[in-house]
Amino acid sequence: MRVKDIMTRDLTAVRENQSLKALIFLLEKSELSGVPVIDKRGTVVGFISERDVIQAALPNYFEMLRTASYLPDINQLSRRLEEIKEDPVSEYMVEDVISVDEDEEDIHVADLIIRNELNRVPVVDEDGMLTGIVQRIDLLGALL
Amino acid sequence: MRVKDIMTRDLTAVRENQSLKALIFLLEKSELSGVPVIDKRGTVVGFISERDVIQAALPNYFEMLRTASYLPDINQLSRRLEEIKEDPVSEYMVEDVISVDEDEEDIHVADLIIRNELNRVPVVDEDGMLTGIVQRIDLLGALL
Amino acid sequence: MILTITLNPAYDLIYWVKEIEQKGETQLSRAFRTHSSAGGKGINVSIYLASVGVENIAMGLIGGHTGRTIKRSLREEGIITNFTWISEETRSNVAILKKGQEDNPIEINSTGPEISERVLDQFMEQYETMLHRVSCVVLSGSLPPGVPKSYYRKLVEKAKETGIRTVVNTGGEYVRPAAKAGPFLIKPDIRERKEVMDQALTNSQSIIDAGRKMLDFGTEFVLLSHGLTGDILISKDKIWELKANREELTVRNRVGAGDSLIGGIIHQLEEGKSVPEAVRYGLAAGMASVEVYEKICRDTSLVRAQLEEITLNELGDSTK
Amino acid sequence: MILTITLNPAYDLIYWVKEIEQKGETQLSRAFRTHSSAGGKGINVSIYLASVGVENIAMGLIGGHTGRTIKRSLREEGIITNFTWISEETRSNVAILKKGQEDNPIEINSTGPEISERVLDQFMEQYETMLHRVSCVVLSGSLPPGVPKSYYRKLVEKAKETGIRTVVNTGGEYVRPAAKAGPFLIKPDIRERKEVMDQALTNSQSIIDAGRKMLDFGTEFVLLSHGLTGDILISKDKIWELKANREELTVRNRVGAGDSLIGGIIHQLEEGKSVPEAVRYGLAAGMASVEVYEKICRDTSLVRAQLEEITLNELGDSTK
Repeated sequence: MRVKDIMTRDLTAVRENQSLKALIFLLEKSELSGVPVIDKRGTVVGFISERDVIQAALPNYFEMLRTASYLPDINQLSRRLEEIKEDPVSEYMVEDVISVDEDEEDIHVADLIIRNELNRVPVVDEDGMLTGIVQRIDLLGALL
Repeated sequence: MRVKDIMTRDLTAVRENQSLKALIFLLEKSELSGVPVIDKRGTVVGFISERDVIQAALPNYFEMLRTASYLPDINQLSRRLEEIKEDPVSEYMVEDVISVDEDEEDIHVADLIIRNELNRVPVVDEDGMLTGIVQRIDLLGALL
Repeated sequence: MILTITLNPAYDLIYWVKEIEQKGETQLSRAFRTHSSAGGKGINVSIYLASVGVENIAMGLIGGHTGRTIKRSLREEGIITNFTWISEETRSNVAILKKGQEDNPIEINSTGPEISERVLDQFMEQYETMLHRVSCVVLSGSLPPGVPKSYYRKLVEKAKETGIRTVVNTGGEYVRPAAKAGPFLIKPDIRERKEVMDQALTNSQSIIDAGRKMLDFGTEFVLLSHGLTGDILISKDKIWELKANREELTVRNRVGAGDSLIGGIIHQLEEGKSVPEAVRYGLAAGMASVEVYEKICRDTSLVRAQLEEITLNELGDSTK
Repeated sequence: MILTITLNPAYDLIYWVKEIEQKGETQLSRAFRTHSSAGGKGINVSIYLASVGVENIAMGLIGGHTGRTIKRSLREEGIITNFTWISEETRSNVAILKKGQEDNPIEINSTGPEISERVLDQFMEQYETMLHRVSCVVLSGSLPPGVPKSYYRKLVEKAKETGIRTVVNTGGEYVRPAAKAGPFLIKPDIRERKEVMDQALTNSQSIIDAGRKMLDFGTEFVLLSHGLTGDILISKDKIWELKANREELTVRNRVGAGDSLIGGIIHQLEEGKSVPEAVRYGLAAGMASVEVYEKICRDTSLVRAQLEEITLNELGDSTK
């Protein structure tokens, strides 16, 4: 099987110039943990997830959590988020995005997803335009 | 905030004696990637996820994917799964399950989830009975 | 902790319309108000209980998009969910309330999907597990196709074995088997047919006779709320009559009134009230529910106002 | 690639009932058949197109549980989804078809949630991005509250700037602004009111006059499908009349017939057919849809059978 046989043809994405606030609204409504970031033409230019938002709000949050010595206050995180919520997503997205094309073998995506511990991989056409997404669950659905 | 303020009070779980087939039906319908395993009284005795099912079907699958030298055939996985689908989930679940109780601080769960790269952590009462689940998304929902 | 069972849930859609006009080839109407909510009688009881802060678990059979919608919306209400999944789509029921005729709604129900034995086995496993942590089980509504008519009897018996109170609210052919298991309280639903246990209900005496038949099986209380006379509550040795002043009720939506009644009773029993007092409160909760657009009245001050309109009288010894 | 726009989608629930009986305090009916599906006119066109293998993207505004259900069910149909989220719940529409009176259904629609400017800005951004990859845009149905009446004009103009064909299927007050932008094809929806562009439609001449008013703005084709006479297709220099034999149609469900018509036209245009031939096919698809219980007829052999019942005649020069 190929990517096109297992992908979800949903184009939910955020534009690079949209605010973190708009992103959070989208993640909440669509119940996704992360979405591709696209430019005006629909070309994938990045990926942004809830985790990136937390990282943005408190760059050393995960570090703090990892060191048992000090547990940060969650309110602190909420306050910082309030300050940056109008910033464009492009400032916080992961630019070096892993994507696949529709004709690739499903086993190759499985490899990518498992190797990189990804939940979702954007699918793009030859021009880099978003055409859908492969979710870890789609992959397993194909197996089970 | 405490766990009880952010948890999802959903008791979706699988009984230890149920088959992998029943588990797969449940995961598919409820759109969950994993569920707690309970005994007859509702005590949490394990956790099982899609990933464990794959591992069960092909114990060295992830290994194979990690070594670029050989990519396994997905059909092989489906065939093995067919052979073991009537086995009880207890044979393949993770027994050493990480859980929290309702009165713990949310920051402690955040720590657990992030440190262990978990998506979902069962919540149990003083008798070890399942009372709900904390999902990574609940945690972020509380922040955002 | 209360457990409610809804084996045939539905998503309820309520439309209030001014009129239904012939427009071209259709009788078209634009609703000026709509209300949608997870439904089915047990789920309605759960929603009532959650609204007054009584912790409860909703169990039953759900499937498809509508099943997911039901589960999500109960979660938002603060209800603990523990459903069993089926492969088919859960039904949606529709009520259309025409302005000025809100007391005579058009209701379109569908039967619901056929249930397999495998699903019932799965449900029973989950049910038995839940019996370890609840003090009262509410069994409400009809049974979907494929479920044996005697299924409520089995569920009541399992609960009784574990020493748990059961309250049954169902109608027609489901009443007798449930009564046979001897639940704590049974309220036959006689909205569609004024008959119970093969006994036509025409006056107080026939109601008391029907009630006695159910008590004979070990049922502790029978409530017959019917609109023929005052409502009647019957126990092994007493009979009470409850009279409500329904004349001044402004009917906005009858859907959920019977379930608010059951919810109100359980709410008060949890607070330690006697059964007759709890029933009186339940009737008030039912009446308050009729006066609001939403299915369930969440405002207890409206319930308390109705409570003053209800009198409770002991009629005498039920053994005579 | 086709793009369909549904700014006011709905989840459609269709119930077939034998009769509606007075039972106690309600007019109760148990449906003997139900059909539910994502709906709204543009979405119906998407479902039709997907059923015949025409790749298409569905855009529009969705919210809440019902919004999620719509998105999921379109995904299952193989339609590419790119919706804009709103905070409110998407509406559900109901059609009740009484046995023997399927040609005069009861339809209960609600208005749909009020749309904010912020949501429209977000939608427009997504729309402009999508224009880079489609060859035809279908704009169908009414606009929800909060959306300016002239919104279709804006959408048609944006598409035309990029050299993309537009097909508009809307009624009442939305017709004139859309026509002003000069779409490729416009089919005014006159099921509710036999009037368009302030012109009452009483006979062929009045239909042609109304059509000309739309052509004056740069519209290339106007289709008036109305049931008064034969259906009429008007271009700048020609008029065609299409006559269908509707007498022998067994009406099972009219919902979606108009959308199958639009879907059929686009399907045939994609296959390289001329506009009049495509319209003839569209009419056949619409008629086939009426004869099946499902909203959309997925069986092309039924469409081909209807096609033989439709004649296409050139009436003459439209400039006279």
